Amino acid sequence: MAELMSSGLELTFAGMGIVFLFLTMLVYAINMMSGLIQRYLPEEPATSISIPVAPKNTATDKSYIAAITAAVHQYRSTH
Amino acid sequence: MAELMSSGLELTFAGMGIVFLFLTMLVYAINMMSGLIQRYLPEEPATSISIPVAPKNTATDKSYIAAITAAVHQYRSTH
Amino acid sequence: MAELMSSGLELTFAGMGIVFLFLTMLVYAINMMSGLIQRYLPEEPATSISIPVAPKNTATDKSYIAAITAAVHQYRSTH
Amino acid sequence: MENLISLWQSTGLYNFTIGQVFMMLVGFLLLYLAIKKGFEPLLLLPIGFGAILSNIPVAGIAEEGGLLYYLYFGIKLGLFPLLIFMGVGAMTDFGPMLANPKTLLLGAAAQVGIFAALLGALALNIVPGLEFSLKEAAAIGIIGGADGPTAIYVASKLAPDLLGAIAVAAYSYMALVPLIQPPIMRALTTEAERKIEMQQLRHVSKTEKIIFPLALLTLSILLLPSATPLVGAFAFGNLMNTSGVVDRLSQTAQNELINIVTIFLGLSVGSKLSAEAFLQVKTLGILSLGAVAFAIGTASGVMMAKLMNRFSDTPINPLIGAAGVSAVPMSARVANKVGLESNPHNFLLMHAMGPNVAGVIGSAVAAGVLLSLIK
Amino acid sequence: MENLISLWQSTGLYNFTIGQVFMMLVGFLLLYLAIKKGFEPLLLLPIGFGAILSNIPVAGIAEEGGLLYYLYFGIKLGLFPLLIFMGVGAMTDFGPMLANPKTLLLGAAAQVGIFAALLGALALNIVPGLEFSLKEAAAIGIIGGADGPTAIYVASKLAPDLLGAIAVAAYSYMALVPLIQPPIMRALTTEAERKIEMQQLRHVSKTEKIIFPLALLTLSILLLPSATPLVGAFAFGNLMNTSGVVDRLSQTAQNELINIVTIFLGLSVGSKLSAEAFLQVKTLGILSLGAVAFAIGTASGVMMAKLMNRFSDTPINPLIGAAGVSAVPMSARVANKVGLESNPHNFLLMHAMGPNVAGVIGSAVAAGVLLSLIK
Amino acid sequence: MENLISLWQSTGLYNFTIGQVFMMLVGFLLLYLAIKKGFEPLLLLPIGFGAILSNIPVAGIAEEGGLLYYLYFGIKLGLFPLLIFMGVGAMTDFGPMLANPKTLLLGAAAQVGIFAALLGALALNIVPGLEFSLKEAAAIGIIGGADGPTAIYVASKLAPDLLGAIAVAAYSYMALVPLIQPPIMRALTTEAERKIEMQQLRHVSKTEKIIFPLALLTLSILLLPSATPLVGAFAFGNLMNTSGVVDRLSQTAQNELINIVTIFLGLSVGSKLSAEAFLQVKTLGILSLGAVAFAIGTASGVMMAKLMNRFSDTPINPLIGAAGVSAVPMSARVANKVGLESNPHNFLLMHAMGPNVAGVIGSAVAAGVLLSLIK
Ligand code: NA
Ligand code: NA
Ligand code: NA
Repeated sequence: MAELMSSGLELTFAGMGIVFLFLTMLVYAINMMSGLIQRYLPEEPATSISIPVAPKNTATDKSYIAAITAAVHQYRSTH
Repeated sequence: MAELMSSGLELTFAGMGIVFLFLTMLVYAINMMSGLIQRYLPEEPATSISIPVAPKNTATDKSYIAAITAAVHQYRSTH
Repeated sequence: MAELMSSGLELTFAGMGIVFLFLTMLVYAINMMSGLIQRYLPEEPATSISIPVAPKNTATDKSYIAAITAAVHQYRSTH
Repeated sequence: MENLISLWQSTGLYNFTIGQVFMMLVGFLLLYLAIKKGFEPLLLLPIGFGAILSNIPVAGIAEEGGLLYYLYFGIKLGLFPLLIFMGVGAMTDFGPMLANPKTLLLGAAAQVGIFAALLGALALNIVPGLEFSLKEAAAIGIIGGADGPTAIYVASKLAPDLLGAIAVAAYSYMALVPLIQPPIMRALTTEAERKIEMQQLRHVSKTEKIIFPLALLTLSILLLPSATPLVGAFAFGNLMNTSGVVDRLSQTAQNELINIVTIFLGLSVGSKLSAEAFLQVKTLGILSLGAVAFAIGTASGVMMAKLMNRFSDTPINPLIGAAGVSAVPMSARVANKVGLESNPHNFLLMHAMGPNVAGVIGSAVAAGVLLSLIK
Repeated sequence: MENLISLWQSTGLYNFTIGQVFMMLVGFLLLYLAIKKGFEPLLLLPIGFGAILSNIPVAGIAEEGGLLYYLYFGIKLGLFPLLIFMGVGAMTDFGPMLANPKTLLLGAAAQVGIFAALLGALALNIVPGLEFSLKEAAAIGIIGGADGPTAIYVASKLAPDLLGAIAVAAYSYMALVPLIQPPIMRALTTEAERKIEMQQLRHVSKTEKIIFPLALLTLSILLLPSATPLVGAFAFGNLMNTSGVVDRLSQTAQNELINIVTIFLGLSVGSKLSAEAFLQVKTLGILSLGAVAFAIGTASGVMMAKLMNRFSDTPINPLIGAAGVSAVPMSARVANKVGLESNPHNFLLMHAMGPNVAGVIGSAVAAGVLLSLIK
Repeated sequence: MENLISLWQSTGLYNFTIGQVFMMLVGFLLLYLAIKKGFEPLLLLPIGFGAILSNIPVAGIAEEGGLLYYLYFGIKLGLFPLLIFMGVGAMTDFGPMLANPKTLLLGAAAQVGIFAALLGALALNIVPGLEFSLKEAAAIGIIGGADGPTAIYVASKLAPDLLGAIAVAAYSYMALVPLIQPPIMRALTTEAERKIEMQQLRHVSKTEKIIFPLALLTLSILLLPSATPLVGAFAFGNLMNTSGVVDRLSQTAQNELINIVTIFLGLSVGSKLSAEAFLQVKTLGILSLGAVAFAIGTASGVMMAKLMNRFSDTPINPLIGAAGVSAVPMSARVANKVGLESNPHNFLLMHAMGPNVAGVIGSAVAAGVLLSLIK
């Protein structure tokens, strides 16, 4: 019982220690990340962003739909 | 063969007996249930019902969306 | 090594042979199919097609929805 | 050259057995019925395709290592039929039945078809070369339940070898309900009976619809636990819908989940349409008995309605008795249609929905009895 | 006659044990709470139904051959909680947290509840008849993480026998957050503190939101690999969403996939509510310790916010500390509501979302420590 | 203290091997390419993330007990690639190909890339330290099929150890098609050839589109049963769509089901990017051979079109030959784009869709030959 409690206490200190260590480091990581991004990769003000929402050159199986839809549309409009 | 048929007939009597017993009891259960509900839990006439369609205090992981959408909306509207 | 290469070459000839054989036969099959269909199962010109898009007499579990929706609608409209 | 011979020896042309060819033609026939005739396409299209795939020589698509072999575990373990039943439960509105509970008895009467077919199967043991065990006879009888998932669930437990034929028979006859039922309905009723108008159904409250699936499950637990896998899945789906508090789950159960399972279930059922299992005299027996079961179930439902009419103070149109076989919602539509022929202002659809969903419960109960008494 | 006796001996009425009856009542109670009280219905409705189904005598729905037996593999192998975490990740917006990163510390402080419950469980070993191993104590403690998938994941690894009780406690207390938290929050803060208005949050760019889940995962890899199954699933879901290049996958992860898994997970958790496992003094201990954990977690979060207020140049309303327990998004809403009572123009919701999602990370980290140190 | 040491010994920092670090960087690179460059993000994002997760020390996410270990069974048993193929089949419109069937030959010619890479792999056995068996060479060759699911299916059967590298190569080169193909296309054609306008495509009836998948499957059954798992899944998906009678199944196959499987497939492929398997000279060989395969396939398609032009009475623009490699629909778009450079009124997109989908059939047939002849 006493041994169990001491294991529990050790676990508690280790656990809360790691939790605080981890989240504190995360705070620093975020601050660093945000700083770097705001300096080197700023969002363009009015217009859109540097990372394309619509990928420019995807050729995935699943973009079949889009392409085929477009193509079929064009094809049908000529019939 | 004869034995098989007699098993089959037994099964048929037992089966149809249970089916009728079960559904007859269900008729009584429904009548009782509907009677009790109409007496003690009547639907409020014009307005809505006693059981909330939209749960009042759910905190589920999956209502993330709703809350976050709302929050983000408010947050964005200030930027 | 030499044996492996010769296996590879055999495989290549067999493979490209089958690929061309298969697709050539498919060309003929398509031409035959299209010819037969255009002759014996022509699409009706202006109106729709010979194969019903909406099945006429399905009784599937999953058409529950449609039927019940319709039924409920009718039922509610009388209440 | 060796390669060419080896290739030739691996073609379908070289390896076909006559049985495989025949079963593929059965598969193509099912596709034709599904696509061109609109027979239960949601099930018969995947079943037909599965039949073709599983009879391809060499490829082994239904053997260990193949797609259909693994998908079939979903039936073997009983998962697919129960998940479909859950989705069907979420789609079902018990309102009309709750508004007129005595129509439940019509759903009971129509189950006579199940036991008639069961006895018929046993009687066929007279025919030399035909041998049906009690388990097999029960699995065949359940075709008369006119409910796909129930039939597949029972067949997977009692007679997995007959699963393919039973499922095909069940879905085919469900699709044929508009042809099978009307002559029987007309033969057993008078013009006056078919003209009977029924009282308008009362409004059923949301609370009643929430309590009902729980009451149904409770009764099943008390009386017939062996029916609770089926009844429980159905009641769970229904409660997700009527409770109104888990709409996103209910929607998924009714749509994407049931669709995915339907694709897998159909293909897996098709994988049981192998030549060895299907090309037997038994199959002819199964197909005939299935037709008998539907016909007798229909007749029993109609006769029960006529009987009830004698004792009931509110009139019952006996046509709605035919809807007791289930085959939801087709047989309810048939009742409506035949009724309109006699009385163009008499809409029976909602009245027939009561016995219709009662028939689903009735066949689940009958399934429970069979699973419980036959070891 | 024999059949009738055999049927009677197969009824639920004949076979019930008192424990099964009691557990079914627990199941019905959960359904009542889910449907009528709106307590976490997405989980408690399937859990309650699963509890009923798994306690049906004879039917064996949670035993080999039954539906729930097979569904439970999804928990046993750890798949379901991780897939839910992935979907939750895809739904989560880290924007408010990134705009004010120091609120992460509130999410750290609130994890004290986990370890308080762990120590409490060990202390309860004094009570004769109660015995909690270290593993069990840890699994109980994680209730204080106020995060369903994390609790189920940890319990399935450390104490599968307690899984049912732990999951029920976790989701119940999450539903009760609006009752448990406000008195504690009011007791620990002054009216002036509750009136504190916080600075408007800065705009967070898309790039930051894309990098963050990767940074989070990297930190977890470096420091605490045992947390990476949870953190990784969460980060993957989040990245699918924020990257904007796989919208169709992100939508499916947030909707159909999480819905399907939620149904299966709930039913499987319910299958662990068997009489033998649940009807023990331990369960009372678990329920009490869960409440303690939520209360202490809430208090720690609030106190941490008060402490930070002393050292911070920008003001922090201590009410948002309570959101550090997670229970997303309920505890953030509670913080907002209690704040509005004191200052009707003070909307804390967005400010509370920071500690709220930080609490999810915090409890995943705590889970990683427990899984790593307890063998 | 002991705990602290034990914690330190359980960190990633303590346990990293250099290979794991390197493979994580590969994972991050794939994420970068997917998100920032838009390279096949639907596959490369999950693959990249899976690579990171499976190389985390201690966590064992790709080992027994971990998420990716279990997901990988979907590839091992061949389920995932076939389900994706089914969804792709449901998305594919064979109309343009049916309107101009001789373009099928372009889809045949482009498969030369597969066998060129196969021979190349065998030739690389000269290089000391590089050893490719016939099975491995075939699995590498299939990269030239430019079709993800086919490549993964074949690799999982013939060379599971190379699966990660092969899948990454296949999807990367598919994303790079707009860079790889145009110079080859320009080099092999004259300005006059690139200006060729093609006849307008005739209208294709619904009946033809329904019969075609069945005709394709039948031919495959007769000639090459070993290709029927792939061809059958594709034809089944296509028939669900064109038949028009199972729309809800077709929609689910094209959306939720393919999305769920894509997530799982991507993560599982990533789990094969372990340091031991990937960090080998072989991988460099695979990457080089993949590029060779794409280039030769493109060239063969173009040359075949030029050859056909000599004998055909209707003109064929040789640019559409390049679309025969598949990489649907990117290579058809590339053909269109290069064509527009020479003749701004010449829209080749629909004409290129014919060889494009023919290329999918062609590589499935080639896969069947390889699976059938290599034991
Ligand atoms: Na029935
Ligand atoms: Na937490
Ligand atoms: Na190809």
